[in-house]
Amino acid sequence: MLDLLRSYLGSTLTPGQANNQLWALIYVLIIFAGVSVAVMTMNWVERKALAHFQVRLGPMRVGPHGLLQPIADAIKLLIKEDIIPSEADKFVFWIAPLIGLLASFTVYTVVPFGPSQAVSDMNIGILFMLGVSSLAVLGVVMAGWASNSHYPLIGALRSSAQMVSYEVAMGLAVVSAILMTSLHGLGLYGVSKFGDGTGTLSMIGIVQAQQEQHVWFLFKFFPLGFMAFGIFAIAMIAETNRAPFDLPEAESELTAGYHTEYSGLRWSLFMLAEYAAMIAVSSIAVTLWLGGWMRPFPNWLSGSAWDLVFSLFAGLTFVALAVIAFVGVVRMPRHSYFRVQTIGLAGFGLLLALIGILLLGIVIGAKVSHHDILNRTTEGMTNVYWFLFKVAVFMYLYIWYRATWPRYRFDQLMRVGWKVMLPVSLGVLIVTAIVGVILG
Amino acid sequence: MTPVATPFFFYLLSGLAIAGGLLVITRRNAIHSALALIVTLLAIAGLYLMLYAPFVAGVQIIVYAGGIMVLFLFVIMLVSLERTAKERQFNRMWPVGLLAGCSLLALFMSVYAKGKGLFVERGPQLPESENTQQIGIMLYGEAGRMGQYTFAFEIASLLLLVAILGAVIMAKKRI
Amino acid sequence: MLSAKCQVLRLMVPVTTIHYLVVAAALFVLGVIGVLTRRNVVIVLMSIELILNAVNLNLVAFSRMWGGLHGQVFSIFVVVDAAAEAAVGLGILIAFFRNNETINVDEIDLLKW
Amino acid sequence: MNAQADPENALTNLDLETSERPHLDSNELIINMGPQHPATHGVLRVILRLDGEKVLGTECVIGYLHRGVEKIGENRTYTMFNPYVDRMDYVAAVSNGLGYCQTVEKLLNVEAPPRANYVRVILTELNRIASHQLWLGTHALDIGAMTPLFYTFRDREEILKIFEKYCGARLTTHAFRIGGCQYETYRGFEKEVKNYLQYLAPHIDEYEELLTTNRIWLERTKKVGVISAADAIALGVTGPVLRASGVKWDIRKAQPYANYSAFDFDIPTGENGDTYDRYLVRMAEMRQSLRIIEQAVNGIPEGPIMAKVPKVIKPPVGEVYHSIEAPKGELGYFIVSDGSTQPYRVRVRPPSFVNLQALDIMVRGLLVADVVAVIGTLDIVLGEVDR
Repeated sequence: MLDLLRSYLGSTLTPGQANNQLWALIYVLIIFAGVSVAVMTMNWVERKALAHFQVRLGPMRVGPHGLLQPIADAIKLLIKEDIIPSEADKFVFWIAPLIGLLASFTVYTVVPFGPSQAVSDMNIGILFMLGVSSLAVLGVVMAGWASNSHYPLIGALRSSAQMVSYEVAMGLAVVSAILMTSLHGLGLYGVSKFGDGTGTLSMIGIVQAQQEQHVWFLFKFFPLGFMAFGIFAIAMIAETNRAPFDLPEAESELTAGYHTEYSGLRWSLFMLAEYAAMIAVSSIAVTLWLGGWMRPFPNWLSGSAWDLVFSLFAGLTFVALAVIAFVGVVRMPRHSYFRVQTIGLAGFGLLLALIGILLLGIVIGAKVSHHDILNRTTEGMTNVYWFLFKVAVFMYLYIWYRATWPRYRFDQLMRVGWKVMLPVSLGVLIVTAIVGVILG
Repeated sequence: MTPVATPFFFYLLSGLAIAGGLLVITRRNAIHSALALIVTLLAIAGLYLMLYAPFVAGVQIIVYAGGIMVLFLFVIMLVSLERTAKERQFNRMWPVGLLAGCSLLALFMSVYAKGKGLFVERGPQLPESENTQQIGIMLYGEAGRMGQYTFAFEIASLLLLVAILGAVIMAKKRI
Repeated sequence: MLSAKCQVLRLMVPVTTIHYLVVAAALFVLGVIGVLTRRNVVIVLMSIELILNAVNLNLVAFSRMWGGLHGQVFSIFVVVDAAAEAAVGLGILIAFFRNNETINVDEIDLLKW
Repeated sequence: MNAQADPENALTNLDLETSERPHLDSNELIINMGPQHPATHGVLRVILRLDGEKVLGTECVIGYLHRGVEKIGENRTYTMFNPYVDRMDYVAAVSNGLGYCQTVEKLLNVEAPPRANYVRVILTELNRIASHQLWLGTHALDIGAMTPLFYTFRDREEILKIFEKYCGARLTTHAFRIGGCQYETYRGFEKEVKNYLQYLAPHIDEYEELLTTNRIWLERTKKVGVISAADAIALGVTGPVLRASGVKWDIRKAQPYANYSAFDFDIPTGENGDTYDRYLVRMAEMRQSLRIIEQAVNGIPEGPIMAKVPKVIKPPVGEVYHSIEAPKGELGYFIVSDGSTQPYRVRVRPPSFVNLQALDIMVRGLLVADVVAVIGTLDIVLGEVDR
């Protein structure tokens, strides 16, 4: 077992590159479980955060502070009657949510959580991600069509038009980031690690390019990086059908859009796919512009001391969450009704604290003993933590947008997509190329 | 990375592709045909990956499965086909068509059978990791030189422009 | 266990270029039959996509065989062409359907309405 | 709008003139919005004829909430009918009661005492604020902004608490009686109302902060559902919808009732008659209501709260029409008395019903999403439309 661990931890390659099928399988399982848990957490966080934006409490009954609410929801959805309309196209109706789910989960095979913490590093990583995530629209379209009802059909038409339109601007923004990987500060047609002035499409390669150039692409060629990132950040909300671009499921207009006729488990698959896609596109944005797994301020606060400080963050986050939980325990009403909840919350806090202490222990242990495995674990943990931290910021932004903005109208959405985003992203791409060639 | 279980995946993917193709031309409902075509396209993308052509596979997924097929589905939904689905699906010339197809297949097979020795693996295999870069260089050129296909690439972009204009004009409300 | 399975699979015939060519030929023939026999224009267009894909598969297989990239580059051009063809074809189809309420090839037998 | 249209044949009445080839266009679609739909504010059914997403015509089918309030009025005594009117516009029940009581008072030739009038004004204006808050929340929700709904409901709750303390009911208050108010104000009433004024003013700013300059809100509401002043007058549209088109018509100023002439307030008007102007007008009206309440609660006189009214109300033979400015527009009551204890005929002129007529001309040529916005901006209450 230890050998197995060592065989993995000793490797600086991803399981896919190292052709290590067992580890690849374990990775796939970890990611699948992790994404599912993340979606559940996101569900809870969204409900609570949205509630607090809106001067209410959100779920409070199921578990302390509604912590078990996602599980209760999941159980409810699982045991709910699964209704298939009699006039629906049964097979397509049945397979549509699976396609959406498949598309949004397949993307995770190339998400680089760290330099070697990815299932595989594909040569065409970003292309693969964009392509596969664009398949999600098929699930939506099929669901809308198969329901054989007006509202889902309109929802499906809207979403296919919307996703195809925003994919264009999104793709161009991505291209300008890829272009930056090749513009290396080596002057005209300089030779870089990636060959003769050519960049890379590999997700890990993109982050490594940022590492080598000592700049997050967000800040490169200011403000071009910002603009490309902004376009991507807007387009990715439209791609995932979230507010303020949630027209395909606009409840006040189309009742529930493409999944109006869905219920129970199938409906929950759509939700799972939507949230998984949100996390996936956020991780694309993080990889392309926010330096992927790199910790903040690698230039400004450099040195091994700062490295240590930033690697402590992972444990400290859990400890902070544990402290919040314990504050919640203290503030629980002293009444026998709340005893179980108080104990549950305390247990949860304890769990968080234990994880936090474990993580801190690994970091400190590595610092003290300089053991190889501990060192590599610390490194991997820190990388994954910062990656997830950045993704979590995006997730919070999604909630924030939803609480703040009204919904766009369809023609306005299209106008923004084609008349604003597309020209701007084209312009950014061209200017990036020119600036890159001039400045190198 | 060395591929695993190549024959297995080859037969799986090609089986999927051919089954999808069969469904495309036999389904009564155009949506089902389109879905079968998507299966075929994705299977072919897999075959490209097995042929060490990852960039083409990516293009296949993005452009075909994500773009063209969505367009197809969109159009099929716009022209509601309930009536068409109830009608006769094959035209009166179907035996001729079938015959032509079968003879074409026979022709191919005989050519392959005769020329078996021609199709062997040869030539240096480019590393997969540089596939995209090499294609990029061929399309755009490198170090100030025009690539081999730069001119053709520009023409292709012109073709797309014309196609966009044509499609927009065609789809306009009243021509 | 896993490796044993791999061994079994490796015992099968190695996949060579001709395997791909046979698949491509099958798809091509299916496409041709579809174009020749179906009445629904949308399905005819989809059959054309099948044909183009068969061609692409051939190109990529040959590119692999010769070790060059020209086939792959050419297949990208074919994809571009397919996109243009689909856009224009479907545009015509929409315009036609709007005027005539039919998308059967048999009934599209006049040049002007 | 054919109010009495047979729902089965409703589609045949749909106006087809807007399309050149009514039966050939492949994109045309007929959609049934409602009666069970999250954005129709109750059980309104709108049949939409769409070209893609563009609205070619609409037809409202109403009557799903018809309870025959007017007919009930003929079978109840004047006093007994009073609670029924609360059930028409249930979000502005106090205004409904005020209109009815004043109409009967006019018929009886009775004047409510000044103190009663002040209390009436305070409660009615509070109710106007509550109604506008509910409108704002649901309207914003229809356009996709979730958060204002919770803000407005938080603040509306305080108004409902005042109502509950005053008369024991929160929604259908039955606050007024013919001849005045039944209840004297509770202890601390003035203080609570004043506190509420202090509390609400910054909160209205908060609503505005969320929406007034929000880009998406502007895009969704500007130039949407435009109705010209001439059209509005021709259709009999009243209330904020009329004022947003630039017509300065407010019954509180034009035909002052219940002591309104004593208060100093402005009539906010818009210019373009679009959804955004209606939004601004209603927001301004909330502020004006605060002004009125402040003046009323500061100047509330001592004295009786109920005029001398006979126990059994038997008005003289005759007919009377009286209208007040309800939150949604002109709320009029027409009562014919045959000298008995029961009205011979009661007819209500409900603002929602009349305003709903404007829906069709407001949404033609817009998109489905705008229909939702326009239904929201008309601020209809189906209880009042169907009665």
